[in-house]
Formats: sequence, structure tokens, C-alpha cells
Amino acid sequence: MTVSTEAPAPSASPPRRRPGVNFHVLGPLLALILLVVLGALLNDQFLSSGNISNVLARSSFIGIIAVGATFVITTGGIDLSVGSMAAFIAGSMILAINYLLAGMGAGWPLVLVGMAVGLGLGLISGAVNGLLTTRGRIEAFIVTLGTMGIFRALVTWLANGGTISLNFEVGDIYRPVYYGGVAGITWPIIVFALVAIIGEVVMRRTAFGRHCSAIGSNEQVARYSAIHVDNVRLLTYVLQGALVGVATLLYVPRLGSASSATGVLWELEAIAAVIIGGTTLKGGYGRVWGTVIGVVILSLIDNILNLTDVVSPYLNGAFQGVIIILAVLLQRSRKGER
Amino acid sequence: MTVSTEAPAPSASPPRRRPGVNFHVLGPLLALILLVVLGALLNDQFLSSGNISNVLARSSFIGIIAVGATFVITTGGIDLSVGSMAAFIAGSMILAINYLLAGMGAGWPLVLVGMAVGLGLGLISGAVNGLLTTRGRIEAFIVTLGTMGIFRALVTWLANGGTISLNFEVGDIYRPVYYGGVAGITWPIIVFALVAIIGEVVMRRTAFGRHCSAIGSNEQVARYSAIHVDNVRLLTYVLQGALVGVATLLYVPRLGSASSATGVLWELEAIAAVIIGGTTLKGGYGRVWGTVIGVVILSLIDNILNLTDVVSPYLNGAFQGVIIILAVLLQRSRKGER
Amino acid sequence: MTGAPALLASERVSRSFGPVQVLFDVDFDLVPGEVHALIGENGAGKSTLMKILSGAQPPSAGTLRLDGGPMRFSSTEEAEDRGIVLIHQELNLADQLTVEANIFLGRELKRGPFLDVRAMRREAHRLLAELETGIDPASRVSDLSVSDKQMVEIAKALSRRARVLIMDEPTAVLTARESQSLFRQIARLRAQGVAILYTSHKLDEVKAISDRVTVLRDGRIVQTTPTAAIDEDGMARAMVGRDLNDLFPDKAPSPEAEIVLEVRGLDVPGHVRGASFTLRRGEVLGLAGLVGSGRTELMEGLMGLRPSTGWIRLRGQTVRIHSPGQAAKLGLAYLTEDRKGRGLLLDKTMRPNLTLLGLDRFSNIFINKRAEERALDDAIARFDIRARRRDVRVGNLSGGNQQKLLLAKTMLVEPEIVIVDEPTRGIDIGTKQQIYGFIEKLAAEGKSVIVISSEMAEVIGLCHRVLVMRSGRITGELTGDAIAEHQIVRHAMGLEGSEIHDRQH
Amino acid sequence: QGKTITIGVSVPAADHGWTGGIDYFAQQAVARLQKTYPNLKFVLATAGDPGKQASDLEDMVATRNIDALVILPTESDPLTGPIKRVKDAGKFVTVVDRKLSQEGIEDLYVAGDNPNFGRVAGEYFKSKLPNGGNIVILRGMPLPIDNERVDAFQDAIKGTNVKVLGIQYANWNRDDGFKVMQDFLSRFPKIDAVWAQDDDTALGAIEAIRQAKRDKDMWIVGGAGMKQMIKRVMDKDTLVPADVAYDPGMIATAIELTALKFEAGIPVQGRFILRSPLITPENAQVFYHPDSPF
Ligand SMILES: Nc1ncnc2c1ncn2[C@@H]1O[C@H](COP(=O)(O)OP(=O)(O)OP(=O)(O)O)[C@@H](O)[C@H]1O
Ligand SMILES: Nc1ncnc2c1ncn2[C@@H]1O[C@H](COP(=O)(O)OP(=O)(O)OP(=O)(O)O)[C@@H](O)[C@H]1O
Ligand SMILES: [Mg+2]
Ligand SMILES: [Mg+2]
Repeated sequence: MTVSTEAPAPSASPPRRRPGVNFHVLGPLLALILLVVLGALLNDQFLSSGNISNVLARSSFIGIIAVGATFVITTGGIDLSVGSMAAFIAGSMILAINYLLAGMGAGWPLVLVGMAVGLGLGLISGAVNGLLTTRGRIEAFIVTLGTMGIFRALVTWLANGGTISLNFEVGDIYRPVYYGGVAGITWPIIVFALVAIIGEVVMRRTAFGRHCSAIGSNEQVARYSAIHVDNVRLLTYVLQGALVGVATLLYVPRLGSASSATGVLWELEAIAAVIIGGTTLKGGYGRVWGTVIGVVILSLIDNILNLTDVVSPYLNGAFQGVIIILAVLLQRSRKGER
Repeated sequence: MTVSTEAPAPSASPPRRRPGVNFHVLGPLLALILLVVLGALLNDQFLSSGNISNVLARSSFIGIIAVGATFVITTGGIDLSVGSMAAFIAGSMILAINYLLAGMGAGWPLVLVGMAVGLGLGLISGAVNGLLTTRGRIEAFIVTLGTMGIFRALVTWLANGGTISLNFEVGDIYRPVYYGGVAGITWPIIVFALVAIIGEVVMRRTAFGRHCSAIGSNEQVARYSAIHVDNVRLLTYVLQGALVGVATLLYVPRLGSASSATGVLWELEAIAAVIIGGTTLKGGYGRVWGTVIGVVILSLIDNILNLTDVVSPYLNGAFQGVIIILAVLLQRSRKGER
Repeated sequence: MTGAPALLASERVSRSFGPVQVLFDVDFDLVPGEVHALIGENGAGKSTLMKILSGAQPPSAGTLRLDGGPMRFSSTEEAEDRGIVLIHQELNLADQLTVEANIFLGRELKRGPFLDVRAMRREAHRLLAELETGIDPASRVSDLSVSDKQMVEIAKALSRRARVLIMDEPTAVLTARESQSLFRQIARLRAQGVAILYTSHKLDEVKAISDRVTVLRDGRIVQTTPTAAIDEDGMARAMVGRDLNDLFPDKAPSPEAEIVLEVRGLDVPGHVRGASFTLRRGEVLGLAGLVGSGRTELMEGLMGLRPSTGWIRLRGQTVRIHSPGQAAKLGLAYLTEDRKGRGLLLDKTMRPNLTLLGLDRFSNIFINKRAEERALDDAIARFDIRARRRDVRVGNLSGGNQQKLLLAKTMLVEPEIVIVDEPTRGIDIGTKQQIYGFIEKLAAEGKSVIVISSEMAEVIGLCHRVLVMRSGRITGELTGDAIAEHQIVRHAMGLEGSEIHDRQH
Repeated sequence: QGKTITIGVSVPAADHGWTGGIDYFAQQAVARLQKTYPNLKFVLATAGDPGKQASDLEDMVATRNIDALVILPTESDPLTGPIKRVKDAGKFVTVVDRKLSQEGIEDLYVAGDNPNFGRVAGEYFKSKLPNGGNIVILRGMPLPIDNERVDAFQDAIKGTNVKVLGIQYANWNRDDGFKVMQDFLSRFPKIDAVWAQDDDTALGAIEAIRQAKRDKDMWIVGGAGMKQMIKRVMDKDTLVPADVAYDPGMIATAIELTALKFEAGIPVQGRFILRSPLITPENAQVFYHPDSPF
């Protein structure tokens, strides 16, 4: 096993805005580096490529979802339904594959059809959230709290309270999508990296990204600047849904199953990652690369806790809490001084 | 200046807005009435005093907490830690009572000391959240996400992963605090009503309430108007903590125990109630009576689902979701027309 | 008067924001019972000095003296306790609260632990009545027009019973009538011995009401003189550092070109009824009227910013405009009167603000940041935007420079028809001249401009034709020599003219 | 007979595999009994936490006027009081699986035996690793039953050379089983066996083991008797040599017994303890229900 000497590369280095150390920008990165150092000190397997690959691959679902959440939150919205939505999509996708198996036979075509179903459901689910929020003029918090319950109930119902399992034969074909990869890098990591890079570019370099932060910053100004506020809003939810779909495509081959326990609390984790990354919860400013770091920080906390037994497992939650607060404190510390 | 009678609205005329049905104000009330009618149609025991008393009494915990959340949210903050905080306070309170039992003997003095411990812990926990948010300048979402994990871990640790149970003898003395009452109205209902009324008065009729909405509306303006923004903020979290303490005082005699499962998701329910009640999530406008209606609506949904067996229990969550969205849709429906 | 001991003074006060210094060793004093005007170009540092004097910002160096003793305010509240009250240049009201709540914010009247709402309403009503406005103390601030908001701010300041009242461009958003009632209050307070510090870019006002004038240029005081010793031209010269002769460019003859926009029977529910007018190529059309007459609403209705019904023909084509985006595509652009609430993203820098409206010009797939930077360079040069740092948050620009940026943003889309609502609000006289020249040039290039303005001189000096609105209706049209102040006022007050429903000649 | 009898059934919500099984078997039993006995009515409620479950009990008494209650408490201590109130209201009470903290409340007690469950697993590890070995434990959620199981397991292996390298919560959840096992595999180069305590967790852990290609180096024991796992035991999968039953079908037994009390007038009373037998390739057939969702 080769041990890389450097920290797991964050997907993008912070844009150099202006000269001088900007803690607001570097904060999350610094927190990440500290965590990596801590992990390396506590366990010599921590920096093994195997462990790093595990952690990154595991981060990928939440990570992909959190990239979508960055857009939603930047626009001043929120989506609490993503975890349940993922469970619902996973369940439906598996049922669809199992159902079509008889007709199509196990093989890549079937898997691809399954993927299309997953993506399609993601788009539709996102559109439902978006339409209720924009056309229905209901607060996003309420809409997505409602659909969170609805998606969760639907998957429980589809699963008859149990687990929906992918047919074994198809599972074996589909498995490499999670476990395989190119050049030693597994697909989830590759997809996550792609989504993150595209997300960062869209946020930073396209009119859509600009419009998102304008709306989050001041909706009236956006409207007076001829931005189709409702359409942009809607689009963020649809994007979020599509990315939940993508995350699910990677999730299903991992364990080949979905149940009512799938994706529980993912929404909270995604939102936390977004905010740790420096996006403002009230909207107006978002950065995707920060979110990526936030996601990795959250995964690393779990990983480090599993790699050591410094403390009673009862207190794991407390350590997570403390580290989350510290990570953000680090980032904000210089802000008060201004 | 003379104003012609058919003038559209010169600034001199009083705002036309007051007379006529205001759905934004009446919305939650209307939703509540519809739910009550539905319940009464489904089951003739629904309006029995026993059932109403049950529903109101069990709303009281979330209700009391949600009154606090109304202030926090009106000021533009959020507190995700309330559920875990309640569990932590309940656990500590029970441990304190059990510990003091040997010295003080079972009796009202012991129970009162226990209550004092609960309230005190509530104040301290709230102050921790408040100080981290105001002095530490960390987003409330992150602070309370962190303390949510910390409180939850602490109660798990105190309980050694199990349940902390109140001594039976003390439990028997304490029980009437939940189940007893005066004139057929049980204590939780009385306390909830008191908290709600005081909350409404504080929000509407005191400088503190006004300052809360001023800060939520525009922090800069509040600061220029010589409002001690940080102190008011801090106070809302302390108030929230104290109210979580009060809620816990009523919760402990009901089930006589606390574990890591206590109070899970209460925060979401409290926030949902606040928003269903018409308070804006971004701050600036809050109303306590709306929150009370929101809480009762949420309790009634559960109650009504128990009244009938129309559907698979797996789909309960879906019904809750639909009703939550409908309740708010009703309230917003006339808003779009402007 | 200068002999009286200073009530509030600054000694060698400097102020820097990061590396940028905006005030240099300012020595300044205020004596009881005087109205002291502070004038200067946009970004000269007037607001900054006023904030320092009122404790809203600490000085970087130097001392403040109150009643001769050195003074250090750590908060506005402390300053207010000592009787110093500031009316900020930018509207500073909590939108979701009522007028009464805003007036008493931080100083609520109480009876026992409770608010004495009735007393506050009464007092608020009295204050507003003194200012001769009919604003209902119970209405929400978010429902008020900009000028009503300003009146509320003034009422709020008056309620604090100040010894020193500092007013940063209070009249920028007020009409002449409202300004007059403010001046009466100022006179009353001066008679009571209150020291009043006052800024305005309306030099005639300064001449009329002040006792002394201090001119600030680039953060330094260039002169302080009794008002009697200086005339308006002198003030302008001292501010700008050069002579300013004709404020308005020579008006080109009224064009007889084709009609580019024709509006008939436009209704904006609740605000405007049956508005009809035409606009020619190369024409500058004025829209005058009292505050609240619905000029803003009419144009917002036309732009698809408010629900409206009516018949619109644009360059010979009948169109329906549902959204501002569509209006922009049709070559219409609208500059809002509310730059803070609707015009600019205050927490962003200049570049994204400038290009927000015309972003499609800078992007096919990706935004071309270099082109944006170039556009910003152009805008800074063309509109003389004075920001000492390029990446300053727009909220930290001086008020006038915000307005220039807003103008630049609107012009960036090169509209065929520009509607400018109070375009020179808060702009210094030198820049005003530039903007007038600019509007004139647009017209000369064959663009059409609608100017909504409460500044009579602006309407008269600039427009080929003027429409007057009253109570949501267009009640008069003036052309040529008929464009004169008394005519406009008569129409605006409803003393003359009838509604013009269908003005087909 | 003829008179309508209402039986309330209160069970935890389906938040992991085993409770999913409970909900499934409860619904099956209810459907079956309703068909057989037209005068039987059931009220089925699922609750995510003790507070909600206590509320459900109140509703059943106040608005549905139940004659009997069958309950699987989410937690025993907090529900002891509320169940006692149902009993005090004169209802017949059947408690399933979790022992109340006060004796003598329930009329009928049908339960698995959690300490026994842990002990059976422990004994199996002891016998399968006679010379000792390194094991890791993926425990459930921080709840009393989890403590009972883990304590009993550790008691059973006490004094042997079986060494517990690591123990972490996996919340009876597949994803968590996967994650925790991945990290354990990174951390410990030599693991001989895994006690996952739950079949969902075990399935997650198995994927992690397969990914690390260490499925030849260790074996794993889950728990509860999920059909996929029993199938593997049946098929003599070396990775899954055995399972420990903890049959969610016990809820059906409890409901049926309670119904019989009213329908057949049999005086059902007392305690029915279902031991947790070890499932091995020899007896796996008995525990295999391919139609169950669990
Ligand atoms: N959102 C709103 N809700 C209710 N009334 C409003 C709202 N906005 C403005 N008004 C009222 O509508 C009237 C028209 O105001 P507005 O300021 O737009 O007119 P105007 O002719 O453009 O005047 P000016 O631009 O000179 O201030 C005013 O009486 C104002 O108080
Ligand atoms: N908080 C701040 N951070 C950075 N720069 C600031 C800040 N506040 C003011 N400035 C800068 O200080 C300079 C002076 O601004 P100030 O607002 O005092 O001008 P002003 O004289 O009031 O102009 P105007 O007539 O346009 O209102 C401007 O260049 C402005 O951009
Ligand atoms: Mg200024
Ligand atoms: Mg206007």
C-alpha cells in the first residue's frame, strides 16, 4: 500500500481574490488540514490510499447532493427532502430494474434503463419541490419538510416496511459502478470530482450562478434586473433533484438495497457541509469548493473516530459537534476583527 | 391637499389593507378549523373532552419549546438543538433527583429541587448557544447543529447507552404534574397556555419583542437605533433554553425516563410549527399565537391518523407531509394575487 | 455667531477604511442655534464625517469635543444619550415594523413593563402631523413610498429631542413641498438652540436655510464661510474645483421623428388608471407630479414589474410585456428610484452589480470576466464613479456613487427607450451636469428617454415635453414654453386640466 | 361473541430491518384475523419514539375504546407508566419483547430474550475460536436492548482469548455497517470474526469486507434472521457460517394469542419467551420465509 505524503487533495484551491491571508476563505481549508494532521497522528493507516479512497467514495453521495444544496441555499432556499428523496429514488429504481429484469434480462442495458429511471425521478422530484415553492409561493422549508415526509413514506410503503433489494445478478453487473474505477480512482470519486468542478464553474463563471447569488442577496434587485427569479429558483430545485438522482445511481450499486432507513439525515449533513464550506444560510453567497471541503471534513470526523478509540463511543456525537463548531470558528475568527 | 374620492391611494390616505378577510392572518386558523371538522366527522369521540385534553397536553412540550423558537426565529436565528437539549436536561434532572433521593427522601422538596436543576440547565444550555452565536460570531445553524450533537451525546453517555429512569417513588409524587390539574384542565395545558399568553404579550407588547423583530428585519437598523443587538439575541437563546427547561419539567413526569431517543426531531417539529403559524423563517416578523395554532395542527394530524385506519401505517408520513403543505398553502393562497 | 462656543467639534479627525484614507485632519465645529451645511462632491467624505460626529463610526485618529471636553462615543446610543442624533443618508428603517415602532425603536415608551402603544401612536401621529404628512403610524414601513420613508426617518430623529441634529441628505428623496415642511421644523429647532448639521446637493436649499457652509473636497475641508458670503455658483466652484456654468445643456428642438412607444389605457390596479401617452424617437419626455401620484407605478406597470393591463405599441408592433426580462429584450430599461432596495446588491462588489442586468452580453456559456472588468473601467470613466477601491462592497460606496453605478448598470444594455426614475437623487452638482449632458446625448443619438423627477428644474431644463400625473391619472401635457413651474404645479394639484384618455390628434 | 372487539396494536415505526419485519408481521396477523373473525377490529399504530407511542396509547383508549392492547414498546422504562394506565383502564394488555420496568402490569408477555441473544452469539464465537482470535463488534443504537445484548456477549467470551479489537455503533443500519466496517478494516490488519448483531448491519459489513477482498480471512455473525442471511447460512457461505434468530414473527404470535383470548375464550395469560436459537446450515430451513420482506 502506498502512502501518499500529502493531504487528500481538495478539489480546487481557493481563488486568489486579493493578496493577504483571508481567513474567511482559507478557514475551511485550514480546518481540513488540521483534521488530516490529527488523523495521521492518531493512526498510521489514515493516510493509506485505501483509507483515503474509502473516505472520498463515501463522501461522494452527500457531496454530490451538497453541491446541489449549495445552489439552493445560495438562492436563499433550502431543501430538507434530499435524504428521503434519495431513498425514494433508490427504492423505485431497484423495483424498476427488478421488474424489467424478466423482459430485458440482466445486462448493461437494464442497468442503464435503471439509471435513466433514477435520474428522471430525481428531476421530477426536484421539479415538484421547485414548483410548490415558486408557483405555490410556500416557504421552501415547509414544502420540503412536507415532501421529506412524503418521499420517506413512499419508500417505506414500496418496501412494505422492509428492504428493497436489487436482484443479485443485476447487482453483480452494477457493482463496479461503485467499487470499480480507472487508474485506481473509483467511479464515485471521479463523478464527485466532476460534479464539484462543474458546479464550481457554473457557480462562478455562468450567468446562472450569478443569478443565484443575486436572488439570494436581494430578490427585488434581481427582479428589477430582469432576472426570471422564479425560473432560476425552480431550476435550482430541479438541479438539486437531478444531483440527488446522480448520487443515488452511485449509491445503489454499493449495497444493492434501499429501505426506509436509507438517506436518513442526509439533508442535515448536506446543509451542514454547505455552511461549513462558507456559503451563507440566508443566501447571496455560495461556493462549491467550500462545500466539497465541508463534506470531506464531515466524513473525516467519522473516519477518525472509527480509527481510534480515544473516547467512549457514546461521546462520538459530542466530538462531531465540537469539531463542526471549531471548523467554523476558525473560519470566522478574523471576521469579528474587521 | 384635497384628495379626489376615486384616487388610487395617495400617501395621505390610511393604508387600505385592514378591512376584509386577511388570509395571511386567518390561514393557520382556517386550517385548524378544517382539521377539527375532519376529525369530528371521522370519529365521534374526537371532540370528547378526554381526547381534546390528551391532544393539548401532549402538544405542550413542543408548544412551549416552539414559543421560544418563535423568538429565536423572529430575531433571524435558529435553534436546532432543542430536542437534544430536552433529552439532556431530562436525563440530568432525573440523575440529580435519583442522586439526591438518599439525602432528601422522596417528597415535593426533592421534586422542586429537580425542577430547579432542569430550569437552571435550560438557562445554561441556552446561554451556551447564545454566547457561541453572538460572541463567537458563528452562524446559529452551525452552533446549534454542533450543540445538538453534543447534548445528544451527553445524554447517551449519562445513560450509558441505555435509559435513565426516575425512581418510582419520586415518579409517583411527580406524576400529577403531567396528569393532574385544576378544574379538569391538566397542568401541561395550563402551563402551555400561560407560556403562550405571556409569549404573545412579550412579543407584541414589550420592547424586547419589538427589538427581536427589528433585529430580524434589519440588524444594521437595530444597531443604529441603539438596540443591544447581541444582548437581545443572547436573550432569545436563553429564553429558548429556559422554555426547553420548562417543557422538560412537564415531560419527565409523563414518561419518567430519558434516553438517547428522547426529543429526537423535536427541533424540526418546533420550527415547522413556528412557520406554519406564519412567522417568517428569515426573521423580522413573528407571532406567538400562530405558533400555538401550528403546534396544535401538528398534534391533530397524528391524532386524526390514529382515529381511523384508512391507510397503511407506512403512509402516515405522507399524509402528514401533505397536510403541512396544504395548511400553509391555504395561508398563502391570497398572497400571490397582490 | 461664530463667536459662540462650539457645542460639538472635531479636531484633526482622520478616517481610513483599510488602506484607503477618506478623511484627512478635519477640524470642524458646530455652535448652538446654527444651521451648518456640509457640502462636497460624491464621495468627498460628508457621510463619513457625519457618522463620526454622531458616534456611528469611530475616527481613526483625532478627537471629538462635546461642550469643550474630549469625547469618545463607543456607540450610537451613547451619542444619543448626549443629545446627538443622526439621520442616515441611506434609509435606515426596519421594513417589517410599523411606522410607530420604527420611530420609537430603541426608545420605546413604556407603562410598567409594557409598551405604551397608545401613547406612541399619539406621539408618532403628532410628529408626522408636524411634518405635514398624513402617514398612518400603524402602517408597515415596507408599504411606504421612498419619500414617506424619509419622512418617517425625520420624525424618528425629531422624536429623540436632540441638541445636535445631523441630517445626511434628508431632502434627496423629498419633494419641494415636503422639504419645505422639513425646513420649517429646522427653523423651529434652530430657534430652540439646537445645532443642526445638514448636507444636500441642492445648493439652493443650502443657500436658503443655512447659516454657515463648510466645503469638503477629497476628505479635506477647503473652506468654511458664512452663507451670506457665498452664492450658489461659489459653492459649486468650491466643491468641484472648477467653474460650472450651464447646468443644463442646450435643448435640441423637439423632434418630429416617428413614435416609438405608444401606450393607451394602461391600468395598474390600485395605483394608475387609464394612462395614455406617446414617445418619439430622440425625445426626452418628463413625468412630473406629486409624490404618490403613481408615476413610479405607471412605469413599473409598463415594464412588467407590476401587474397591469392596457394596450402598448412599440415601434409599430403591439406587444404585451409580462416581465422585466421581456421588456429588456424589447429595448426598454428602467432605472428604479429605490437604489438600495431594488437597484443594487449592496453586499456585492461593483463588477457583478454593473453587469447584472446585461449579463447575457458578457456570457455565452461562461461569463467573460475580462470583458466585465473592461465594462467597469468604461463605466467608472464615463459616469465618473469615485471609488477608491475597485472591490469595495457597493453598500460602502458613497450614496451618489451608488446612484452613478446604478445609472451605468441601466445604460449598459444600450436600451432604445430609457426610463429613469429620479436619476439624480443624491448626486452632486458637478456630476448632475454630466448626467444631464448624458441624457441629452442619448436623445441626440436617437434614443428616447422618460425622466421621472420631483426636481422641477430638472424637468423644465431637460424635457421636450412633460406629462403631469395626479392621483393615478395623467392630467396634463405641456410642451415648449408651457413647460414652466407654475403650470406643472397647477396640473399636479388638480387646479387645471382634465384627464387625457385618448390623446389622438 | 357477536360483540365487536377492538384490539389496539402499537409497534415501533419501520426504521430499520427488524422493526420493518415487526410491522410486516403485525399487519399480516391483523389482516388474517380480521378475515377469520368478522367481529374483530384492530387499530394499528406505529411510533418513532416513546413519546409518540404514549400518545398513541392515549388515543386508543380515548377515541377508539379498545378492549385489548398489544404493544411492542420502543423503550420499556418510559412506556411502563402509560401501559399501566391502559391496564388501569381495564384493558387486556399484551407486552411484546421488551420487559416493562414494573412487574405484573401485563396479562400476557411474549418476548424474545435479549441477554440470551447476546449469549448465544458469544457462545458461538467462543466455540468457533477455541484458540482465541481478534474480533470487532458493530453494535446497534444506544438503547437498553443493545446494552443487554452486548453485555451478555462480552460475558460469554470472558476468560477466553477472543479479543475485542474495536466496538462501534452501527445503528442496525446497512450504510453505517458498511462505513464502520471499512474503517475497522483499514485500522486492523488482522480480524478473524465480526459480530454485527444485526443482519442489516452485517449485510453492509459484508460489502466492505468483499471490497477489501478479505472475505476469506474472516467470518461474520449478524442477528435477527433476515431471509437473505438465512439463505447464505443455508448455502454454507463461509463468510456467514451462522445467524442468531430474533424472530419479528413474535408480534404475530402475540396478536393471535390476544385475539384467541376473546374469540375462543381461552384464558391466555403468562409469559411466552422465545429463545434465540442459533441458526446453522443444519436447521436454517426452519427459519427461512422467502415471502417475508424481512
Ligand atoms: N407596496 C405598496 N403597498 C401599498 N402602497 C404602496 C406600496 N408602494 C407604494 N405605495 C403607495 O403608493 C403611492 C404611490 O407611490 P410612489 O412613490 O410610487 O409614487 P410616485 O408618483 O412615483 O412618487 P415619487 O416617485 O415621487 O415618490 C404612495 O401613496 C405609496 O405610499
Ligand atoms: N465602510 C466603508 N468601507 C470602505 N469604504 C468606505 C466605507 N464607507 C465609506 N467608504 C468610502 O469613503 C468615501 C467617502 O464616502 P462618504 O459616504 O463619506 O461620501 P459622501 O461625501 O457622503 O458622498 P455622497 O455625496 O455620494 O453621499 C467613499 O469613497 C466611500 O466609498
Ligand atoms: Mg453621503
Ligand atoms: Mg416614485
